[in-house]
Amino acid sequence: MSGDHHHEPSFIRKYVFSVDHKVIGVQYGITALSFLFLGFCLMMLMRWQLAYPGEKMPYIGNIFGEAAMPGGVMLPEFYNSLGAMHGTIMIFLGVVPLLVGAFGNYVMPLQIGAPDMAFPKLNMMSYWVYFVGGVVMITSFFVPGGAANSGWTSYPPLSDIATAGQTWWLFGMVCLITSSLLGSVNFIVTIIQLRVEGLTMFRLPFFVWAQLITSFLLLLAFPPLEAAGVLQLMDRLAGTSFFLPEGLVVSGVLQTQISGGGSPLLWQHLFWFLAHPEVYVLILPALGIVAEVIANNTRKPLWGYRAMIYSTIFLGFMSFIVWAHHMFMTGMGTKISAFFATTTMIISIPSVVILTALVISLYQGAIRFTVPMLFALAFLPMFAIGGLTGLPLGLPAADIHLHDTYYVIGHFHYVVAPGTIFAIFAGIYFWYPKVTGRMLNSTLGYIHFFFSFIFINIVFMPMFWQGMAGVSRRLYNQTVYAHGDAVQSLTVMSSWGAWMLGLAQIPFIINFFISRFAGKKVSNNPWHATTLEWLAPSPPPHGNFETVPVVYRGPYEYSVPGASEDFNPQHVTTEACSSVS
Amino acid sequence: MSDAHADVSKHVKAYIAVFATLAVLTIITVWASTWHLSHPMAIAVALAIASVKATLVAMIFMHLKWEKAGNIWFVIVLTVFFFVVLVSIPALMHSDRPLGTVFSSWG
Amino acid sequence: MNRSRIIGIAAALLVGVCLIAPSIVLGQTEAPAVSGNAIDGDYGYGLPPMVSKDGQRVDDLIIIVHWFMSALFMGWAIFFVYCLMRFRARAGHKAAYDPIKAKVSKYSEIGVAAFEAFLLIGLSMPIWAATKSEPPPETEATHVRVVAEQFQWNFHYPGADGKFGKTAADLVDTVDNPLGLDPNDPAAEDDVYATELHLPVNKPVICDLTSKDVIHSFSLTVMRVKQDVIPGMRIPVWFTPVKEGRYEVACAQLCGNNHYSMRAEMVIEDDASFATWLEEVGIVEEFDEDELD
Amino acid sequence: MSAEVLPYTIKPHPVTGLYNGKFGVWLFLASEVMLFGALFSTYIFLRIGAPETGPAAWPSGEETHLSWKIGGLNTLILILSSVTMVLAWVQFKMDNFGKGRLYLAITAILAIAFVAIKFKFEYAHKFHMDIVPSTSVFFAIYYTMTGLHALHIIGGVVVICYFIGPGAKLWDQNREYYTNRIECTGLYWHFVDLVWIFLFPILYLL
Repeated sequence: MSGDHHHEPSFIRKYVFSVDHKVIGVQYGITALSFLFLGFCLMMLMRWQLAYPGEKMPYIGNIFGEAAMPGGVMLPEFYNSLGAMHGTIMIFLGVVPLLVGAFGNYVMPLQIGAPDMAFPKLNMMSYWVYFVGGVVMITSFFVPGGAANSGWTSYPPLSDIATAGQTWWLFGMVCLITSSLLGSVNFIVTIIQLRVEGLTMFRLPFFVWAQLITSFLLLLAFPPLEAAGVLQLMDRLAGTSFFLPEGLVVSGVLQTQISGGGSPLLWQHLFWFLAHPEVYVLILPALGIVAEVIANNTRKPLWGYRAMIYSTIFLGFMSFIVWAHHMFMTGMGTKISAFFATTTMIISIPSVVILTALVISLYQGAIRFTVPMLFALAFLPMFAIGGLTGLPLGLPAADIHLHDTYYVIGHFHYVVAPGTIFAIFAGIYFWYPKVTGRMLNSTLGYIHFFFSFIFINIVFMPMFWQGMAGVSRRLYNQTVYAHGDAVQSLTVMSSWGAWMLGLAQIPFIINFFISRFAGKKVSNNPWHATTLEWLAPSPPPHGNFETVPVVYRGPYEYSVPGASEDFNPQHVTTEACSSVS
Repeated sequence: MSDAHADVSKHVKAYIAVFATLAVLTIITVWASTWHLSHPMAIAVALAIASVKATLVAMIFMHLKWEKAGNIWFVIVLTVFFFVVLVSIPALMHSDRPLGTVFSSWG
Repeated sequence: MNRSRIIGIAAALLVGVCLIAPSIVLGQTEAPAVSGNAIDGDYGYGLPPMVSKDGQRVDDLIIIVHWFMSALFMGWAIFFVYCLMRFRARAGHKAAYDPIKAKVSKYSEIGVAAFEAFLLIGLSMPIWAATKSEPPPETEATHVRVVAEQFQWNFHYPGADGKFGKTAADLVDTVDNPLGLDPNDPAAEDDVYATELHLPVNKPVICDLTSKDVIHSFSLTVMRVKQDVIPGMRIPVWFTPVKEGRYEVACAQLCGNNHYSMRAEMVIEDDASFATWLEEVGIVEEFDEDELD
Repeated sequence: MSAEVLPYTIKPHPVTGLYNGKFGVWLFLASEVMLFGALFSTYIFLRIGAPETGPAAWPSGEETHLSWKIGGLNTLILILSSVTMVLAWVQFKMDNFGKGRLYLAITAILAIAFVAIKFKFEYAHKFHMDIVPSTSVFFAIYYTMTGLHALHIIGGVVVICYFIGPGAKLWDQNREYYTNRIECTGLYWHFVDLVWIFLFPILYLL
């Protein structure tokens, strides 16, 4: 390896099995965006069945085969597969790989002035293990019985007795978890060890902090799910009873082949021990992106930078001790529920602090309404709605009515869809010029933004009313219930919103590919930003920086009085900032 | 890698001593299982001995005794805390159920 | 319903009432309800009808929380929009470097924390304690065992002797003995099996929930009762119906392919009708058994 | 990316006092603690939930069909292998490549002995008696925990053999780098030993 920089590596080493964090970041980005699109398509299919239950799907109804959609009408098992795989793909194959694998991988080493990640080969391995996990998940659609259909939460005993797709799901998850673990080790070591001279922890961009905390969450929360996955595999393949009690009678047949003695709740503990921190894995890097974009486009330092960091650390820590608020309905006494409801209320405070800091950062700024800024700004109220609607769900008594209804769906989608995914779009528009050397077209960007913003609210806002009316989630056909039938019109509205939202992504897709070749060429620092990634050329070469930078100041020194420009980059000495006029 | 050669060879004695201690503790823990202690007591004794052994391995073999890097200590403390949460809270929840809950579907 | 209006308006303020409009236009082609019997109550966009003695406390909590959320969001949004208009980039406008000394944010955060503490300790915890650790006296309550299976609710009444017969997993027979009742147990003789949940009005009810196969969730939306049914556990829930009528029992936890169809009906009726029904169902049950033997 | 370009691959960072690999291994071990932590949690959860009597009751003593003699022997073997592992590192540190490699080889042999005993005298024996993971929850957790642990041992053996064989070339190129890698391998190895120290009493003795 040591002689590599003397000659050009082969195409395969350079673009396929590359160890360069930027190539891996782009690989992650492309793969994860594809999965995001796939997950979205699955949801659009589901929305047909929800809006028009039992009706033949027009145009494309016949391509899914007799096993899934006989006569173009969706079967409940296919609907459940779509639901489970939508969740899995969106979270584990789409959003997390985008936030951490793509943005984290590409931007974080640049922001800390590092030539690469600390363990480049591990980084490559992490991507390929993720890729294998993705392939396994996709393949599972084609096994007999279809893909996993027990929900993305895969609660046993249902998942223990489910069709073969569940086993594939578990193998896929083990791959994805392993990939995340490798990545998180790499991220933490890189952030701690490879910062350039002068870049102290409190001069790090907030995005890097968010990545650091996120990596700790992945590192410590994912292994229990890996263990749980192994246990469920044992249940399915070796006939053990980790999650199965004695005396199960499935379809009238006593299950004598199992020993019993297990507990279905064990899975839920291990699952949610991961899956609550996972929520913060989905949101913290998004907050990081939003903070970067807001600071850059208000031309003003972030308000309460340190408070935001402390809040993030606190969030990360607390996220490990709130998991059982997903389990209030599993038969929980007063003491434990009081404990978890209290920690849940406590964890809402740092979120409020971060959101408040971001909004106050707007005050007395000079706000440029660029496309990334619009997405970042839209993120704020969407995240606020998502966060606030978590409040009644965190109160055990209110949760009695709202648990497992559409209210929950609305709540977490507001956090991750118009929340995190808007942040992802902000990040794409913001860093695209760094990655490609060309700008994304802003007219198409504005169209993309405004239609996405309107339609995404039409998709998710009705869900709060549906949930309030008591409609359960994961229903193949809600009209069988009087309270579901009464709000069916909202479902229709939501479905149309989803399909329109799909159309609204067309400008983005066009923009994404065309601008790669036809976009306006840019210099190193098109946004007049301060952090180190904008010092490197666009796109940065192998090794990132021509000379190793030295950092002189904090990350968001905009509009400093007496400076010649309205931004003082981290790597420019104070004298140089004020001398040029 | 601050420790010089002399330091390292001094450690060797410690390693041998730790090995002897671990071997003895293994024998004790087996012996203790024949004492016919009450169940909680037997668990406490066995886990206490195991913890001592684990601490010895971590401190001496894994060089934590000589470890000055704060980051490693931070990671260890954090992990141990979450480990305790992970093993204790699910077990605690077992005892706090709605009044009248029975752990059997049939009967 | 006035209450559902309040909720509707409160939540609508979150992004604007205008989003309702498309739903009215697009929602005209809705499918008819599948259920055979007419379900009582006025169902709409807000909270569904509420017919239990203590359910109002849950509703009150939900309403208070939503007013709180709306107030918080409105205050926050007004500031947000003000910033966007007032501090937009334009010629002659420059961003200020120095941070503002905003004490307001600190006080509002403390206020939020305090109100959340009130919601939790003052409102939520007492309700939760009542629903989990303060059962009605056994002697006054109607006792029912609820046995969930894919994809059906089974209801088991103790009969005249007030005692449930023994059940065992190996005795289950989908046709003859869906509950797995022990024929040798004298307490089982007068037990009643039904697939419709009938309950007397204005009397507390205790339902013991068990599952034969997977996790289900026993959801009585109109009673504001929900409890997961976990195999290997028998978990009680209790409530007091206060209004006669025909309502629905739903499964609220994904339990397999036909999860959506795991629906039963619940009839709240006066004592006399309940007693008559119990007798009729009991006779039918015995008759069936004789015939099959 | 070649190793020389990245800072602190070999030399410790002046502030943190760590080279990248060592910090990375510690983080990896942290995730391993949580992995086995989940299994320990499972063990406790299932054991607490087990009924006092009946077929599902937790087995004790003879009922476990586990021999403390074999378990104890394996414990000693594993502890010994930990000592030889750390001694190997000492020898590399003192520039004695030959001796260090010998200790590594002993470690690998001990580890293989551990796995061989595990498979030959425990798993095979039990399979012969028709005791399989599905027999009871106890055996389910027994096979899962020891199986996962055995996989870790096998992984360790592979790494150690690599450093005895093809990986040893690194010694000629950069002694410090090689010694660092042995240190990291050692950390992992001691951790595997540490897990066994807990597995032995909870499965064989309690």
